[in-house]
Parts: sequence; structure tokens; C-alpha cells
Amino acid sequence: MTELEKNIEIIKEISGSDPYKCMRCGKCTASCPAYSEMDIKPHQFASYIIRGDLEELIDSKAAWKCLSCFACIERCPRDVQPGKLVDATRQIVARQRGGDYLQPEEVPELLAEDLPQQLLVSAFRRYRR
Amino acid sequence: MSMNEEKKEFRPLIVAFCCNWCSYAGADLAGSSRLSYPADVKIIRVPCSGRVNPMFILRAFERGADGVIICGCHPGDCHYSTGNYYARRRMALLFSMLEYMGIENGRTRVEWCSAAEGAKFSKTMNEFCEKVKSLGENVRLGDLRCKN
Amino acid sequence: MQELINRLKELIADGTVVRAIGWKKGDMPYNPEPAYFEKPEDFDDFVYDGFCGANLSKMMIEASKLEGKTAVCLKPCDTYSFNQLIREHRVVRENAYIIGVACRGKLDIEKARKEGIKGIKSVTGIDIEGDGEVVFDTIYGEKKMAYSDLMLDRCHVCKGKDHVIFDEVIGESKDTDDADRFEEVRKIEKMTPEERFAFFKSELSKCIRCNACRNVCPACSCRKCVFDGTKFDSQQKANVDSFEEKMFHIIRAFHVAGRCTDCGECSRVCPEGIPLHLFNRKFIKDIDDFYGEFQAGKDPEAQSPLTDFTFDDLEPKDAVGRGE
Amino acid sequence: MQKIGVFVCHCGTNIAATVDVKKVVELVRYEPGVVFADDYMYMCSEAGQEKIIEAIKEYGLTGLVICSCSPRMHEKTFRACAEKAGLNPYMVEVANIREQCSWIHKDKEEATKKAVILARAAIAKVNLNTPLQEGESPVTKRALVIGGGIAGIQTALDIADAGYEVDIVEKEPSIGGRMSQFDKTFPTLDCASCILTPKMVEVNQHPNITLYTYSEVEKVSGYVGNFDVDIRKKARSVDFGKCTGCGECQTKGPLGKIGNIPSEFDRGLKNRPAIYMPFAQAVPAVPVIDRENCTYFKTGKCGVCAKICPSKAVDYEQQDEIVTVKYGAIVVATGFDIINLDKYGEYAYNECPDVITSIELERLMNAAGPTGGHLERMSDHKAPKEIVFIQCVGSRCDDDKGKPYCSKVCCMYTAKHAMLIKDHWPDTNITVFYIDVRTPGKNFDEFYRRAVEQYHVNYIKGQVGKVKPQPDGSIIVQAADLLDGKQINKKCDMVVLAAAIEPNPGVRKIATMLTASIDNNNFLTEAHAKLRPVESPTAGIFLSGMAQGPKDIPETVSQAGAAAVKVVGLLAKDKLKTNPCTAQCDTLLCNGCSTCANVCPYGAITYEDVQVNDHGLRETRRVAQVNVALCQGCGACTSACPSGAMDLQGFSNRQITTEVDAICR
Repeated sequence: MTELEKNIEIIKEISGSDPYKCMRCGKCTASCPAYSEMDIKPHQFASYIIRGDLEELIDSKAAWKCLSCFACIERCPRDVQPGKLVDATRQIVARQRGGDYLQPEEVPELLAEDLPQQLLVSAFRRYRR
Repeated sequence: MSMNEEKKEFRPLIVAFCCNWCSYAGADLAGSSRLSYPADVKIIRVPCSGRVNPMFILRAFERGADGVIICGCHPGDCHYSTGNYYARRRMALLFSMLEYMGIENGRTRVEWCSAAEGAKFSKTMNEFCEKVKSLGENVRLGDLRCKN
Repeated sequence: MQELINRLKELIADGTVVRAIGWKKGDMPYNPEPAYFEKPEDFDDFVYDGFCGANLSKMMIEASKLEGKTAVCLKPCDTYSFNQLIREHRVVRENAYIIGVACRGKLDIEKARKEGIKGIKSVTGIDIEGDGEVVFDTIYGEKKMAYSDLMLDRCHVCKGKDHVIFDEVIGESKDTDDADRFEEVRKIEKMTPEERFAFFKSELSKCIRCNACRNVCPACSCRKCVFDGTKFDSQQKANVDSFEEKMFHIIRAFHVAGRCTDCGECSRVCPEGIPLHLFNRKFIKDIDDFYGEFQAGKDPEAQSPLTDFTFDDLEPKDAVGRGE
Repeated sequence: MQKIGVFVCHCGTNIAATVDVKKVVELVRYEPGVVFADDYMYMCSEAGQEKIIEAIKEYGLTGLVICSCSPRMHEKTFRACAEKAGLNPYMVEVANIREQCSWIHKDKEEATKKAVILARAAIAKVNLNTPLQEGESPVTKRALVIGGGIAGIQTALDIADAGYEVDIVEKEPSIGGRMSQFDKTFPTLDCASCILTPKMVEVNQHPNITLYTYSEVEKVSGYVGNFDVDIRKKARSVDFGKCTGCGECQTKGPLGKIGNIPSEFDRGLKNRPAIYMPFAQAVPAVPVIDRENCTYFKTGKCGVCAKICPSKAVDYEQQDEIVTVKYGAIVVATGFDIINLDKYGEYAYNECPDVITSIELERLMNAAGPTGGHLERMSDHKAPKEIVFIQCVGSRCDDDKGKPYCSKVCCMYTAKHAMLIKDHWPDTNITVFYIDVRTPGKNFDEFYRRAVEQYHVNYIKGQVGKVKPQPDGSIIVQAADLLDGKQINKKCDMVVLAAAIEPNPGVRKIATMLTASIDNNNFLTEAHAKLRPVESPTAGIFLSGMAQGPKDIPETVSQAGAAAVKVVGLLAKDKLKTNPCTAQCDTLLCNGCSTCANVCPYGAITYEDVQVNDHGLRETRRVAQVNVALCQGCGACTSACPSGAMDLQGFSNRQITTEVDAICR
């Protein structure tokens, strides 16, 4: 397995979503509030991952412009949930870079209980860049 | 490591009782959809899951089966109206008894599978094989000796 | 006891019944035998005491076919078996005159043996009416035991002192229920699978396939047992492998599931002392847990749980692994 | 000892590619009982069958094992073949080495090994087979159609025209079903009621058809050719014999013609009174009183309708009536509904009255509908100028909100709606948001292209993300044009949702009563998806219309006709061959305990006192007797029987035990 294939597997594993289920309906893109900032649109994430264009995803603005608002996750009719793919991409980048920006013990103090955990983690990744 | 690799992989012997109307047809659909499952599974066709006498299950274990699975129509969908309901009670009690006697409960299973659920049939068989494989050879049922 | 004998003689004399089924003295004071009584002199050997544990209801299957009525002595627990036999059309109610006999718990000679009591010449204090200690006159002298310490385990989980079916009741029964019926089953359920396996393996290893359990069991009333028939290629023969005893006991318990009244005769008669009731009781407990409480023989009209169902019954996969 | 012939089929390469057929032949040749073994390219072909017949004659075979495809496919073929050669057809067993072996395994050695084991099990079984004779059962020459929509109507008419009596049970007060709610039909744009009403009238007048409207099937027992069905005729509160259908009662009730109860027929866009006919052309033209909403039934006061009825037909005392009728065949034509849209908050259906479903649009465009055919917004009764259609609302969804299948008809009816609107109100702008446009069918794609090319309907690929009702009464639809790569906020004044269709929710209960199987989406299952598409796997049950799967009107009508032919084919027979694989009681083993009778679903077991000679012991015993005409061969009794007295022919205890032994050898 090449490095690339491995990373794609990791994305599938982290996100828990299967990009092959995407039927290109575009409901995610239609729902996206950050549409104009996204150089790769949410519905394209699935096809990028299927094609193996991971480098482009990692280098994209979109990976960091996504607001993690969860609209696409909520509305995706195929359970692909592109927002999770975006977040998994971020995680790949974070893992590649290595090192901890935040010590695990510091996390609980920063937690607000009514925020979805994934949003919180996404936000950490997004804003520390 | 090399020793382990040379060691022959354990292949369980699994007997599946499938009712003619739903699950046997589901198995056919799995076949025509080319949804594979291990060759360890051998299917016996019965008219209804209610036809499965506990004697058959114990007989299979007696003769060395490592796992026995009974498949029938979903509750409410029995071709004969009620056969699977009785099967459900019989098997619940029998399986509970086998577990009580110390037999791994993963060796027995009941699954409802419709004629349209080829994918489910295949998935079930894959899962069941994997489970039985992880339990290894059916030593206990074969070895609950009456003479020490 | 005398009242019982007098009544039975009276019933025969006035033509109500032709014969009676009861117990007669055995070769030892602690093993009376079931017997038929017809003539007045037959009753010379009649006995009814604490050692008369045998469930006589099954004898009514054959007695039902005889000319005339038969009086049968049934303890409270035996009446459940009788009801179950009525439900299964195995006995004819009209051909039986049921005398509900009193019971204050039945005795287990093995309990005395465990206490080291041997060489018994005679036993006193085992009368139905009494309430004192049991006194053994042995070749080594006199030994005493509390009645309750000598009782069969089954009597400690007695179903109750009331007869569920009878024509008349003679004497006063006592509640002997002082233990949890499912305690033993629960204990086994709590063991690890390895321990459970080891336990049953060691118990079933003792089985000699004498069929005493089957012969005594009022639910095992088949004309011909499947294990004697050719329908499954399972007829009794030299065991091909060790599995057959296990299969026999599982299937036997399964065939009586929902019909077994938990009379405990199987364990009482087993010459190897295998606690066979643990199989039946497991099924009873499971049936209670899965499908609601059910006591076979309590109501001859009630549908057996295995010939009944609901749409939302427990799935077999949820019937196992409950302890995990 | 049997003389068994084993025939191993290559099925072209279907089997032979993965199973070493020759090796199977060699390995089974010496199994007990086998006297002949051979292979052939296509065992089911004429030549293959000829080979079998020759072998039977040449080797005096008493049993056959065919190693081939599933017995569900060709068991009948091979049984007929055996019969041709004078062998009892039940001396044939099929080892399924295609569906259960060659098609699912890749490793040839492994597949071959398994094929041999499956063959051995079949051989072991045939060794214990006994010749069985088919019995006969009579056929009641009357059919029942459940559901009075276009599917049920067409099926009933075709059966009736063939000369058989047929009853329709419809739960609504009138037949007509969904089609009667439609305005026009694609692809030719005929008016739905113009083509449906004559059929409804024909049903009503047909001497062979009996209508049970406002009725439901309550209980079904029996089996193919001999069903007993209880039909509940709900109290209509109007005397059928007296009512002339004048409609006076509906116009002069407490609230006059308007009423205060949302009309089911008009999808709640209009109200109706408590005594009502769903629509003007209702058949039968006899109103019903909706007792739950009737003032008289609720309070005991009112009674206006009874007073004004000129023919004194209103009868408040009427009771539900249960009739039991015998049928030979039953057709399920229970139709469909659209899904509940509560879970789709993003489309604002529950929030905004101007977001409507396509069925509601049908009513709004229908001349007999709530607006008299004038398309208007439900909020302000103004004519919409910008309309957005959203496709696939709940269809093709793999989440827990919608349905995984394509509803099939939405692309076409949306094009229809768009064109009809443009025809009537040419200055209306129409935008359709689609994922894919699917128009297979005769003149279908042309129809859709016409919407684009001739009517300039704006088709945009991209599912809508959100529908946002605005304070000014307009609606903003947020979507993306995936082909042009831009996000769109489309302002409009009406949104039409193509909600997914689903089988009528009542079908589940009916399927359970009929023991007809049903799939994960509650569509009835066919006996064979390709070759027996209008039959249920349960004998004597047939499928018509949407109950079987999404389809349009032309398809429904074709299927209805096909189902009718199948029914007629059944009713034309005087006797049906009955399955000889029935239960049998060994009277010497029977205890007479009644356990088997308690689990028999067909009431086929009774008890009789019989004289037996049990190895010299002569006595009268109460033993079980099986009525083979009623027994369907499920075998529930055999596993309930503790003594093994009950056994099932064709699947006997010894046969199954020996199969287990063969597999575990």
C-alpha cells in the first residue's frame, strides 16, 4: 500500500464515511455557508478522495475554510457527510506535522459542554493553523 | 512466526439450516449477486425454521460441526404464518441451555433473512464464520464426555 | 397413616374404586415402593411416611386403561404432574379418585449417609403427623437428625402445600419452602463458561444411561422415547461417542420444557446422584424470564410456553450472553 | 437399496469455471447407492434431460441427484423429467452447487470440495426418499382484489371479463385511488378522471364484480384455491338501497357544503362535511358519515342530514358487518402514499403553506380541486410567478430519513407539471432542481426534452440545501448549480416537493395476514424478480401496482392485466395438485398429547381414537390424524412432537439427520 493509499484509508477510518456512497447530488454544496471561500466544494471532497487527489485536498484552502457548521453532515442523503471528510483531511495534516499544540490536560478547561465535540476539535485544528 | 504461518489455518465446519421461502431464497440471491461467504458454510434446506428440531442441531454438533446457524423468515413474514415464532422460542431456550452448560454462545445463531436480503445473508455468514473461527474447534461440545 | 388406609379400604369396599395406588414397605425402612392395593390384606404392607417421595401420578397412565376407578395417593406437588398429564390426554380424570395426601417434606437417605449414618435397622420420627426429630436405630447405636436437615433439596423449594386437583384431602400439609428455587441455577449461571463446562462435564460423566430419570419422570410419558426409536437414527445402542449422554439429557430436558412441573423425581432416583433437575429448572427459569412466569400443571387449560408465542418474543441472540 | 444416478451440470461456465465438474463426478461415483454419475454442459436443456431419461432407463435408476443451480430454479424441471421416464418425481434431489458454491467461491479446489459435500448430502437424502403422490384440492372460482385504485380496478375488470367473479375491497368510501386525485397523466396529458371514471363505472356495473367500499380485510385463512376471508364492512351510516346519491345531505349539513374537516381527497387543502363523498365522481355514489367527526355521533344532537335526506337513507344505527367469503386467489393492489416530510426541516414543508407536495399541486391544478383549477399560493391566494420544483425529496436516501430507492415517477410528473403550468400561465418561471433526470419509457425522454426546449423550463443539476421562507411572503431556495459551479439563492413564490413514494402503510398488516413476504421497504416481494413478477412467493397471492414497487400508470395497468391473467390461470383449474410433502403421524409412537395440534397453523391435525396393534398389544389409542388437504408441509408439528411420531414427507427426520451426517462426515 502506498503512502497515499494509506492516507485515504485513514481518512475513511477517521471520518467513518464511505465516499463511494456519494451520488453527486450537491446538497452539501448547496447548503454550504462558506461556499464562496471553498476552492474545493464540499461535494467534490468525495471524488477527490476516490481519485486519490489527497495532496490537492491538503493544500486546499477549503480544508481550512470549512466552518464545521455541520449543515452538510445533517443534510447529506447518502450518509457521506462531507464535513467529516473535511475534518479527516485536517487531521491528516495535523498528524503529518506532528507535535502537540495543546496538552491533553489543558483540554477539559477549554470545553464547553453544550458544544458538539467534533465542532470543538475541528475548531482547535482550524484556528491553530 | 514462520511456524505459525505454516500451521494449517483452522477452517470451521458450519451447518446452516435455511427455510425454503425466505432465507434459502436469500442465499440464492447472495449467490446470484456473487456475494461471497466462506465455503465452510453448508446449507441444509428445510421447509420452515419451525421444522428445525433441536435434535438436528445437537446431531450436527455431535458429528463435529463447529457452529450451527438457523435462518428463517422475519417474524411476521413466515410463509406458514407462525413457524418462525415457535422456532424463535425453541432456539432461545436451547441456546440458553447450551450456554448454561458452558458451550460458547457464539457457536449457535438464529438470523432472520428475507428472500430480498442476499447481502444480509452473505454478511451474516461471513460474520458467523469469523466468530466460530475465533472460537476455534468445537472441543467442548465434542468433549463433554460422560466417561472421564 | 391409619386414617388413609381406612379410607382407601372403605373406597374399595363401597365400590367407589377397584384398586388403590400407594406405597408399600420396601426391603429397608427408608425405601418404600409404589404399589397397587386391591384386597384388604394388601394393605398390611401399606406405608405412608417421610420416605414416600415417589410421584405416583405417572402410574395413572396405565391405571387409566384398567377397568373401574383407581384411587391414587398424590402429594401436593404430585397433583401438578397429574394436571399436566390430563392436559396431555395421558390420564383419564374420570378413572381416577385422587386422595390428596398430606406432606411435610420428603426425606433423602443420602443426607443421612452424608452425616455418616450407616447400618440402619429402623427409623422413627418420620410419620406424616409428627414434628420431632428423626431417630435412626443403627447397628452402631442411635443417631438423630432434624427432620428438615434430612429433607430432599426439592422440598426446600416446595411449590406449596395445596393440592391443585383432588377428590378429597386427608391430613394437614406443611409449608417447607425455605430456599430460593433458582438459587442453584443462578450459581451456575454466574460461573465462567469454563467452570460451567467443567461442572456439567463432571456430573454427566457419571451417567450410566440406566434411564431411571426417564422412567420415573411423569412428563417423560412417551410410549416410545425418541432415543429408542428409529426416527433420528438415535436408538439406544453402544454409544458411538461420548456426546450421546449429553445429547440425551439436553433433549430430555428440552422435550419436557414447559411441561415439567419441577417435581424433582429425576434427581431423586438417579443412582449416580446427578442433579438432573438443574437442566429442567434452567428451562423453567428461562421460560419465566423470557415469556412470563409459568408453572406447568397449575392450570390444565394453560397453553404451554413452547406452543405459544408473541410477536415481540425475545430473540435467541438476546437469550444468550445475558451474564456478560 | 436405491440405484442412484448423479448428474453434474456445468451450467456453461457458471459452475464449471469454479467447480471441477469431472472431479465431482469421480468422487461421488462410489457413494453408497450411486450406480451412475455423469456431467453435462446444460443439464436443464432438452439434451441434458434426454441424458437423464436415458440413464434412468438404462441403469434402472430409482433416485436422481442433480448437482446444478438452486432447486428453487429447476427442481420442477428435473422432477418432470424423472416423471417422463417413469420415475416418481419425488425421488429427485438437487444439490445447489451454483448459487451456494460456484458463484460465491473463487478457489477452485475449495469449491470442488464443497460441491462434493453438497452432492453427498443430497445422495444420502435420496437414499431415504420414498415415492410421494400429489393429492388434489378444489378451487373456489372467485377472486379477491384488495385495493380499488387503478391497479385493483384493472385487475378486477380483466378477471371479470374472463368470466370469473371478483370482489374488490377498498378501505376508502370510493374506488379510484390515487389516480382519481390526479389532474392530467403523462406522457400524453389525458385528463386522469376522463380515462379513469369510465373504468370506475364499468366496475360498478359489471355483473361479475362485487364492490366492498369503506371495507377492510380482517382475517385470512386457508390456502391457494381455498381462502376464507373475513371482510369488515364499516358502517356507512347511509342505506345503500335507499340513497340516490343526490348529494343534498352534503350541502345542507351544519356547515353547509364547506364543512370543517380537512378533506383527505384534497390532501387537506379543502374542508369537507362529516357526511361526504370523497369526490363528485365517487363510485359508489353513496356518502358515508365520518363518525369520529360527526356532531350527531359526538354529541347526540344535530341529525340534520337524516332530516333533509329526501329518500330517508341516513341510518345512524348501522353497525359494522363482517362477511366471510371464499376465494381461490387474492390480488394485493394496496397502492402507495407519499412519505411524511416531518424529518426534512430544511425544506420548510411544515413551516410554509407555499411549500407543497406534488400531489397537493395536482389538486391545486385540478378543475374539481380546492381552487377550481386556478393555481394559487395557499398563503395569499395569489398566482405564483416563480415556481421551484425540488426532486428526490426522500428518494435515493441512504440515511434514516428517506427511502433508498428511486421513486421512478417524479421526473416525469414534474416535467408534466411544469408544462401544464406553462400552458395555462405562460408568464410563470419554472426551475427544477434535480440530481439526475430519469426518463426511460416510451416517449418519456421526448416529453422531458419538450419541457426544456419548448417550454423553457430551467433544469439545474444540484440538490437544494435549504428552503427559506421570507417575511415578505417570498421563498428563497438555496442550491448549487453543480454544472456551472456556483451557489444559487433563488427567490420564488412557490416550492413543489417531489416527495418519495412509499407503499401504503396498511400493506404490512395485510401481508402478514396473507403470509406474503415483504421487503425492507414494505414493498411486496415477487416470487421471482424477473420471471414471476406478479406473483407472491405465497401460492395464490398476486401483486398489482405500486404495492410491488414504484411504477407509473401505464406500467401499473400492464401489471394489473398480468396479475389478472395469472389469477384466471389459477381459477380456470378445477383441481389443484397439492404438495405431497405433508406431515404424517406414526400412530404407534403417538402419545395423543395434542402438542402438534397446538402449533399447526392450518388446523390440519385432529385426534381420533383408533385401534392399534402395537407389537401384539391391541388397544384403542387417541392419536393424531393429519388432513393432507389442509397440511402445507411446514413441519412445525414435527419439532414440537416429543416422541418423534410426527414426521414430514420429503423432509423427514431421518433425511435431515442423514444430511447433517453427510455434511459433518
